[in-house]
Amino acid sequence: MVVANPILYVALPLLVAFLLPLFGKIHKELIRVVPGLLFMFLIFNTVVLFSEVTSTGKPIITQIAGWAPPIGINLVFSAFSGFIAGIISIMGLLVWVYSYKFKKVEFDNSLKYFVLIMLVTAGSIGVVLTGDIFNLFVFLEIVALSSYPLVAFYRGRDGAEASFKYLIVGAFASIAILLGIVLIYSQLGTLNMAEISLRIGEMPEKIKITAFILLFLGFGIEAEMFPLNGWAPDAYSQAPGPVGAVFASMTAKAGIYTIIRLVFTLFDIDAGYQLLLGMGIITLVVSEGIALRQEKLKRMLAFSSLGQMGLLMIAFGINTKAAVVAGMFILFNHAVIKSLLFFSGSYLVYNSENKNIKDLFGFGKKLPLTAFLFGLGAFAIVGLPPLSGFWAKLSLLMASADSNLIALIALILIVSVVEIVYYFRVVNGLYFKKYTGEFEPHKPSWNASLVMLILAAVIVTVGLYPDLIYNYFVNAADALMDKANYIQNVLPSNFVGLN
Amino acid sequence: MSNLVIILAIFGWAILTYLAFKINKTLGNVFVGVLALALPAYFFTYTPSDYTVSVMGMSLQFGFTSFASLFAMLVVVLSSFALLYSIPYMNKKDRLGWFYMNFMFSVGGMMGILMSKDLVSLFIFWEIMTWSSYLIVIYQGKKVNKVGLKYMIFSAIGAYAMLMAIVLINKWSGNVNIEQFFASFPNYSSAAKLLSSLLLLTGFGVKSALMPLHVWAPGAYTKSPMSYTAVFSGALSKMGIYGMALVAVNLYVHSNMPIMGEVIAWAGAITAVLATFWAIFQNDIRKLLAYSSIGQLGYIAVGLGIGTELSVFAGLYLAILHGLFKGVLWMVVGAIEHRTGKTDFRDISGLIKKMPFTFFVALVAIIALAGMPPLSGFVGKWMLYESMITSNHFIMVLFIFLSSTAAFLYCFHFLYGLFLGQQEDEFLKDVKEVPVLMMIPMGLISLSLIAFGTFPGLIFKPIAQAMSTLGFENVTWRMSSLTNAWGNSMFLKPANFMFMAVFVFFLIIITVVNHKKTKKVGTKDIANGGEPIRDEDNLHYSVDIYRPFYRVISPIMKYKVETFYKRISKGIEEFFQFFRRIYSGNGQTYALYVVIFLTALLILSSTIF
Amino acid sequence: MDIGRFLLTSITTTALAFVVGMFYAGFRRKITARVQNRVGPPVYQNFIDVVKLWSKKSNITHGVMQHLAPLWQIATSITTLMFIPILVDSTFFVNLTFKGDLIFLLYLMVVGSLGMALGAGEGGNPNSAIGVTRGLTQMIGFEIPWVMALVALMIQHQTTTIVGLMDVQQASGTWLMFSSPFAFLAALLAMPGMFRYSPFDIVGAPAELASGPISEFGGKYLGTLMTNGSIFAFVKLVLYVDIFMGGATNLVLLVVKTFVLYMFPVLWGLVSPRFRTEQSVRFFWGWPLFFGLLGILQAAFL
Amino acid sequence: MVNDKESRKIVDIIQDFARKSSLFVLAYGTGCGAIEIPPTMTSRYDAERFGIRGAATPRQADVLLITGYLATKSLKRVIRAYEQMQNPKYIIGFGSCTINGGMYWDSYNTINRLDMYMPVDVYINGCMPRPEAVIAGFAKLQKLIQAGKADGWERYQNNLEFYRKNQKKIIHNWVMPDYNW
Amino acid sequence: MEQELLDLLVEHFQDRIAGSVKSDKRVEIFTSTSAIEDVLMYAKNVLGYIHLVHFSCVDWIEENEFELMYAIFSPKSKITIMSKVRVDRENPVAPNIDYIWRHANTFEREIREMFGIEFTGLIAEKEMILEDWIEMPPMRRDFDTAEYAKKTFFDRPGREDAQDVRETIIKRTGEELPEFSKKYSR
Repeated sequence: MVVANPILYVALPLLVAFLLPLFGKIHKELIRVVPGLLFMFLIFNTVVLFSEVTSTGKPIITQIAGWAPPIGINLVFSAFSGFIAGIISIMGLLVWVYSYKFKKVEFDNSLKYFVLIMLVTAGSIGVVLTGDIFNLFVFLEIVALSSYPLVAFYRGRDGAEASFKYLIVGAFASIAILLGIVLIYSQLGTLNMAEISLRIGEMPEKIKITAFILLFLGFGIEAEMFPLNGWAPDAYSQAPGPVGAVFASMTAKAGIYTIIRLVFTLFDIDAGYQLLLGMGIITLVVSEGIALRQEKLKRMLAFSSLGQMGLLMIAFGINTKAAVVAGMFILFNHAVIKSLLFFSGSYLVYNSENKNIKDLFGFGKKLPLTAFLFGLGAFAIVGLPPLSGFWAKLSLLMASADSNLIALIALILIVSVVEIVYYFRVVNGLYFKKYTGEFEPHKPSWNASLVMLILAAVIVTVGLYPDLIYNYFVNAADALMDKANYIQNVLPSNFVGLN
Repeated sequence: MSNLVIILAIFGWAILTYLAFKINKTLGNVFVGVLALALPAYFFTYTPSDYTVSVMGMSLQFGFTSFASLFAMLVVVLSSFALLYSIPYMNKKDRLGWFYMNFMFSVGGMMGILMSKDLVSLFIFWEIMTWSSYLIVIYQGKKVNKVGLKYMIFSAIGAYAMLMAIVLINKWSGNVNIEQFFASFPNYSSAAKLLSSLLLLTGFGVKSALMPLHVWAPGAYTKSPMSYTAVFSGALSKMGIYGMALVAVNLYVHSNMPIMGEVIAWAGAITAVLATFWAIFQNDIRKLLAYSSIGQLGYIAVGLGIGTELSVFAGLYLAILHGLFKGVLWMVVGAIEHRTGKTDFRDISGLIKKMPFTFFVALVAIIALAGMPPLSGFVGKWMLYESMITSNHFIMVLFIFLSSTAAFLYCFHFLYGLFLGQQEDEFLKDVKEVPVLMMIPMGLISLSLIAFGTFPGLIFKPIAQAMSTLGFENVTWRMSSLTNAWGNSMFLKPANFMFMAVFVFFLIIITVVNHKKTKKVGTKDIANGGEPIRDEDNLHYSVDIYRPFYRVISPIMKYKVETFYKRISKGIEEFFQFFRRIYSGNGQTYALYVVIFLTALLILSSTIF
Repeated sequence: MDIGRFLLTSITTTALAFVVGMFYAGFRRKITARVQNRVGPPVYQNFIDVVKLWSKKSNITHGVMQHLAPLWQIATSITTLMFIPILVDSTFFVNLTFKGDLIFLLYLMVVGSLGMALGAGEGGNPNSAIGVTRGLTQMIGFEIPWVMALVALMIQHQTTTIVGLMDVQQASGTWLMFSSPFAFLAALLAMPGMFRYSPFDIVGAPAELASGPISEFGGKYLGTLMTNGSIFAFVKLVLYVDIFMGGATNLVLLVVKTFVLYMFPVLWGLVSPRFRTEQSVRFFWGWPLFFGLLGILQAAFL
Repeated sequence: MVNDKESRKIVDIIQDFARKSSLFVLAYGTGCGAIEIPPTMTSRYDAERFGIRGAATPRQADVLLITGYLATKSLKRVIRAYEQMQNPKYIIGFGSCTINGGMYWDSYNTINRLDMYMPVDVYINGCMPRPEAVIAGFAKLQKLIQAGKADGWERYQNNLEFYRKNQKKIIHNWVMPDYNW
Repeated sequence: MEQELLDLLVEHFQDRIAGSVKSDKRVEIFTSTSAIEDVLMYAKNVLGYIHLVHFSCVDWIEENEFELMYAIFSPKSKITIMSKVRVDRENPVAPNIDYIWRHANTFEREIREMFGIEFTGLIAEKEMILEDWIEMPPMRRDFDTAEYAKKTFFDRPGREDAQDVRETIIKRTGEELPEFSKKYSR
C-alpha cells in the first residue's frame, strides 16, 4: 500500500504538531479534532504494516532519503518494534479521546496539550522504529523535551518542581547517552544499530564496556530503573491524569525499548542480561514496597508503575524466548491496565487537592462505573484470572521456572502479595469506607467512560482468550531474539553470518 | 455437551441474572430459581466427557474424575439449595444482581476447579472463586474493610504459593496435567518433592483454613450473607480439602513421604482442638459457627494426612457431611437473622416457640456435627478413630477426642442459647417461622443427614468410587465391627431402630400417664426460690457461659496467631518506610543517585563484566 | 435372632439393669448413712421414690424438648445397654452386642446427656443451664483420661471392641487392671466424674444450683430420670467390669464385681468436699492424665 | 375423692404408701425454725430412715416446711413455691409463729395464722419444736397420707378464692402468674 | 484530745455547730441539715474520719422532730463523732450523703422506708425492706403496730394475748419474782 509507511509514524505527528496552530486559526474545534484523526491514521498505518509484516515474515525497512544503511537513516518496522509502535499509537488515540474533555484541557490550553502529546507520540514511536542510534537519541530527546512541559502542565509550584527534577535527571541521561554514542562512533565509525551490532566485537573491551555502561545509565533513566527513577513518581503524580497514562504507555515503553535494544541487539555482553535482571529485581522490590506506604493515589500508581517496569526488566533480563514473550505480554498489559488505572484514578481524585487515597473513600457508590473500572484494573494488575494480568504473570513465572530461577518466582509472588495489599486497600476504601463528604465526586465525561470501557473490555477479552493476541507476542519475541535476522534484514549486503 | 460449556453457561447466566435484576427484581429471582433447579437437574443427568482447550501453548483439559464428581455433587446440591434459600433471605437487601452474579461466579469457579484436569485451569477457576467470594464477603459493606483485606491477602498468599508450585511442576513434569504430575512425581528430586508439595499444601491449606492460615476465616464467614456462607463454609472450603486430598494422598501415600502426611495430620489435629476452643467462647452465633467450621476442617485434614485407606475414607465422608450440616447450620443462622435481625447470643432466646421447624433442623444438624450415634456424623468420627488407632496415632486420638468432646460445649451453646431458655415476649412478638422457600432447603438437607445416619451406604458408594481416583482400588471397610457390604450390617441401623423403639415406647408411656394433669407452662414460671420473674427480667444464661473452662485453658488461649501476623506485617511496613526515604523529593539527591550509580557501575565494571 | 427372643432378652437385660442399679443406689444411700453414723433409708427406698414420682397427680413441662429429654436419656441408656456384653460368652444375654465397639459406646454414652441438656435448657431455669455448662465442662475433664485408658488398651491389644478385650483377658487369665495398671488407674480416677459423685457433683449441687439440670423436672419426668440413672450406672459399671475385670461368667459374679467397683466412687465421694468446675477439670488433667500417658507409653513400648 | 374410704382401690393404697414413705422436703428455710432441720436430717435424728429427704426445687418436692414466722415479704415467695410443687403436696406449719403468730403476734410484717393463707396439713407446736417433735409431725403427716386424708392441696384448689382473698390482703401488688397446674 | 477535736470543729464551723465531749473517745456534735454535709466532708477529708459507722434515726415525736445520727470514726484517733441533725417531722427532708460514703445509701433507703424521711437526690429503688407498703412508715412512733396487725392479720381465737409473761408465770406457779426482774415489768 502506498499510504502506509513507517516514516509516517514520525513525519505526520511532527508535521501536524507544527501545523496545529494554523488549524486553530481556521476553526478552534479543529485543534481537538485533528490529533484524533492523526492517531486514527496511525492505527490504520499500523494495521496495514503489521499485516504486511505478518504475511511476509520480514520486517519493513524504510530508508530515509534513499540512502541504504549503514550510511542512511532507516526505520525498521519489525514484528517487535511494530508491535510496540502499535500499542503506542492505539494508546495515543485513547489518550486523545480521554483528554478530549478533561480538566483544564480546554480551548486555550488544548493547543499546547495536544501538540505536546503528539510530540511525545512521535518521539516514542520514533525511538521504537529507528534503526539508527543517533536518531534514537534525537527521538528520545523529543520525548523528554515534550514531557517536561507536560509534567508542569498545570503551572503549579509542585508541577514545576517535578518538571525541574525530571529536567535535571533527564539532562544526565542525555549526556550519558550522547557520550556512549560518541564512544561507539569513535571506535566503529557508524551509527546504524545493525552495523554496530555486527561489528561490536571490534571495539576494545574497556571502551565497549564503558559505552555500554553510559548507554545503560542513560536509557535506564528513561526506563525508570532504580535508583535512577527519582524523577518518575513526581512526574507521574504532578502531570494531568491522562499524562500519567501517556508516561506509562508511551514514554516508559520507549525507555524500556531502548534498554532492550541495547542489551539484546547492540552489545554482545552477556553480563548485560544479568545486570538488567538484577536491576529489575531491585526496582521491583523497592518500588512495590514503597507503593505500600504511599498515601496519595497517583504516587501509589506511579510506584506501582515503576514496579511493573522492574518486572519488565526481569522478564527481558532472563533472556529466554519464553521470558521475552512474557515480557511482551507484561508490556502490553502494563500499557493497557496502568492506563485504565490512571484514567479512572484521575476521575476518582478529580476534585481532591492532595490526591490522597482517603479522599476517595466511599466513592464506590458515588461513581459506580469509575470505581468499578478502577477495581477491575486493580484486579487485573495483581494478576487475578481471568483478566489479562494473570496470563502475563503466569508466563513470566513459567519462563523463570524454565530458567531455574526459583527464588525469583518466590520473590515475584511475594511482591504480588504486597501489590494486592495496597491495591485492595484502595478498592476496599472505595466501597467500604465512609464517604468523607469533603470532595464532590466528578462524573467522568462520556468520552472518558468510553475509553475506560474499551480498556476494560480489552483486559477482559485478553484475559478470557489470551491466544487472541498471544501470537503477536511470540512473533515479536522471535523478531527481538533473532539478532542475525535483524542484521540480515537491515543490512542485506553486509551480512556475513552471525550465529 | 462438553464440561467447559456448563461452566461458561453458569458464568453467562450470572451476567444475565445481573441484567435481569437491573430490569426487575422478580425477573431476577426467577433467573436465580431457574439456575438453582437447572443445576442439579442437569448435573445428575448428563454424562461427562473430556474437553481440551489450548491456550498460550498449554493444553487445558476439562473432565470429571469420579473423585471430583463426589465434590461436585456437594457443590451442586449445596449451591442450588443456597440459591433457593437466598431468594427469600436476600429479599430485603439491595444490589441483589451484584450478589447473585458473584454467587454464581463462585459456583462456576468451584465447578471449574472440579472439572479441571490440569493445574493452570484449576488455578484460574480457583482465583475466580476467590475473588467472587471476596466480592461477596465485602458485599454487605459494614465493617468489612479489614476482613475483606485479610481474606484477600491470605487467599493471595495461598494462591501464589500454588501458582509457584504450578510453574515449578510445569518445569519439572513438562506440563501441567494433574495426572501426569502425579505420575512423574516419584521421579522428582527430594527437594523438588518437598517444595512442590509444600507449596501446593499452603495453597489448599488457606482455603481449608488450617491452623496457621485460618486467620481470614472467622471474619469472612461472618461478614458475608448467611445464604452464601452456607456455600462458603460448606462447599467452598471443601475445594481446599479437594486439593489437599489430591496432594496428600497422591503424593505422600504413593510416594513414600509419610512425614508430610504427619505434618498435615498434626496441623489438622491442632486446628481441630484450638478452633474448637475458640468456638466455645464466642458470643456471636456466626463467629461460633465459623470457628466450628475451622475445627471440623481440621478433622478432615487429619483423615487425609494419616493417609490410610480408612482414614482417607473418613476424611472424605466427613468432608461431604460437613458440607451438608454446616450448610444447614448457616442457613439456620440466616433464618434467625432474617426473622430477628440479630446474631448475638445476648439478644436471642427461646426461639423454639416461634420457629420450631428451624429448631428441628438445627437439632439434626448439631447432632450430626457433634458426631453422635443416631445420625450420620458419628460414622465419620468412628472411621476416623479406628483409622487413627490402627495406624498408631494414639496421641492424635486424644487431640481429636478432646476436640470433639469440647465440640459438645458449643453445640449445646448454639441450641440452648438460640432456641431454648427464657422466652422473652417482647423479643418473640414479631418473630415468625421462616418462609417455605427457606424451609425446603433446610428440611431436605436435614432429611439427608438422617438418612445417611441410618443408611450410610447411600454415601459410601460414591466415596468408594471416588477413592479409586486417589489410588485406593476396591475400597471396603474391613474394620472389626463391620463388613464391607455398605450400610447393611453396621451397628447404626439396629442402634437407630433400638433407640427409636425404646424412645417411642417411653414416649407413649410418659405422654399417656397422667396426660390430663400434665400442663405446659411458660418459661417465666420456673423454680427460682419462689421469686416470681417479672417480664422485664431476663434470666437467660447464654453469654460467657463457659467461663470456668476458660480459666482452665487460659494459658493456651492467650496466644493468638493474629498477633504474629500483625507483627510481621508491621515489620514489613516499617522496613519499606525506610526505603521510602530514598525518594527524598530533592532533585539534587536524584542527580546524586545517577552519579553514584554511574560511578559504581564503572568501578565494578571489571568484576561484573 | 428372632424378634420374640430378642424382645425377651432385651427386656430381661433392662429389668436386670434397673433392679440392680436401683439397689445399688439404695446401697449407696445406706452406706452413706452408715458412714455418717445414721441408720439410713431401706435399700429399696429408691423404688418407693420412683413409684411416688410416677404417682404424682400433676406434672408440668415447659415444652416439647423437656417432655422428650428423659425419654431421650433412657432410650440412650437402654440402647447402650444393648451393645454391652453383660456376661462372658452368654447365650442368653447377647442382645445386640455383636462385638461391642468401644468408640461407638463412648459416643453413645454422651448422647443422652445432650438430650438432657436440651431438655434442661428449655426449662428456662438459669440454674439448669449453669448446671449443664458445668457438666459439659467436667465431661471434657474426665473423658480425656478415660479415653486415654481405652486407647492404651486398644493399641496394646489391637482391637477396638469390648469382646476383643474380654477375649484377651480370658486367654491370658489376667485381668487388664493388673496387666495395664496405669490405664486402669486413669480410668478409675475418671470414674467418679462419670458418676458425678462427690467431689465432682458441682453439676447438680443442691445448695448452689438447686440440683442443676433437673431443677425443672418433677413427677413422672423425674421418675424417668431416676430410672435412667440406675440403668445407666449399671451400664457404666458393666463396661468397667468387662474391660478391666475380665467380665463375669455368671450373674452373681457380675453383681459382686460391679458392686466392688461401685464402692470406689461411693466411698471416695463420702469423704470428699466438692470441687469447683475448673478444679475438677484440673484434677482430671493432672494425675489421671499422667497415668493415662503412662498407660499409653506402656502399651506402645512395652 | 380419696377421702372416701370405700372407693379406695389397691392402686391408691400402694400409691399412698409410696407417697408416705418418700417425702421430699423443700429445703427452703423460711424462718428461724430452719435451724432445727439439720439435726433432724443428720446423724442424731436421721429423718432419712423414714424416707424423708431434702429436695432442692419445688418441682421435685412433696412437703413444704414453713419453719417459723412468715414475714409478709416471704409469704409471696412461699405461695409461689407452693404453687410450683406438684400434686399431691403437703404443708407442715412449724412452730407457734405459724399457728398464731407466736412472739411476733403484734408485728406489722409477720402473718399470724398460716392456715388462712395456705392449706396446712400438720402443725407442729413449739418455739422451736425440737427434732423429736418435727419427726413426730412427719409421722403424723405420714399417717394422714396413708389414710388418704392429707388433702391440703385439694382444699387449696377448691377454696382458691378464699385463700387468694387473704393473700391479696397482704400482697397488694400481685405480680404472680396465675395458678397453673 | 476529744476536746481538741471539738475545738477544731467549732473553730472551723463557728456557730454552725455545737457540741460536747460525751465520754472517752466519744464526741457529740449538733448541727443542721444545711451544714451536715460540710461537717462530714471536713471530718472525712481533713480530720481523717473515714468510716461511717452508723447512720440512724430517732423519732422525737414530742418535739415533732426526727433526729438523724451519723456516727463517724477515725482509725487513727479512735474517736467516734456522733453528729446529730434534727429535721422537721411534718416535712422531713435531709441531704443525701451517699456520695461521701457509698454505703450510706443503704442506711438512707432504710430510713426512708421506715421513717419516711426524704433524702434529696437519693437515687435508688423505692422498695428495699417493705414490699407493697401502703400505710404510714412503720417505725414512726405514732404507728400502732398491734392495731395494724389485728386489722390485717387473722388472730387465732383463743389465744391470750397482751399478757405479761411474768404475771402468767406468777399466776400459774405462785412464785415470787426476784427483785431485779420487777423493774422491767410492764
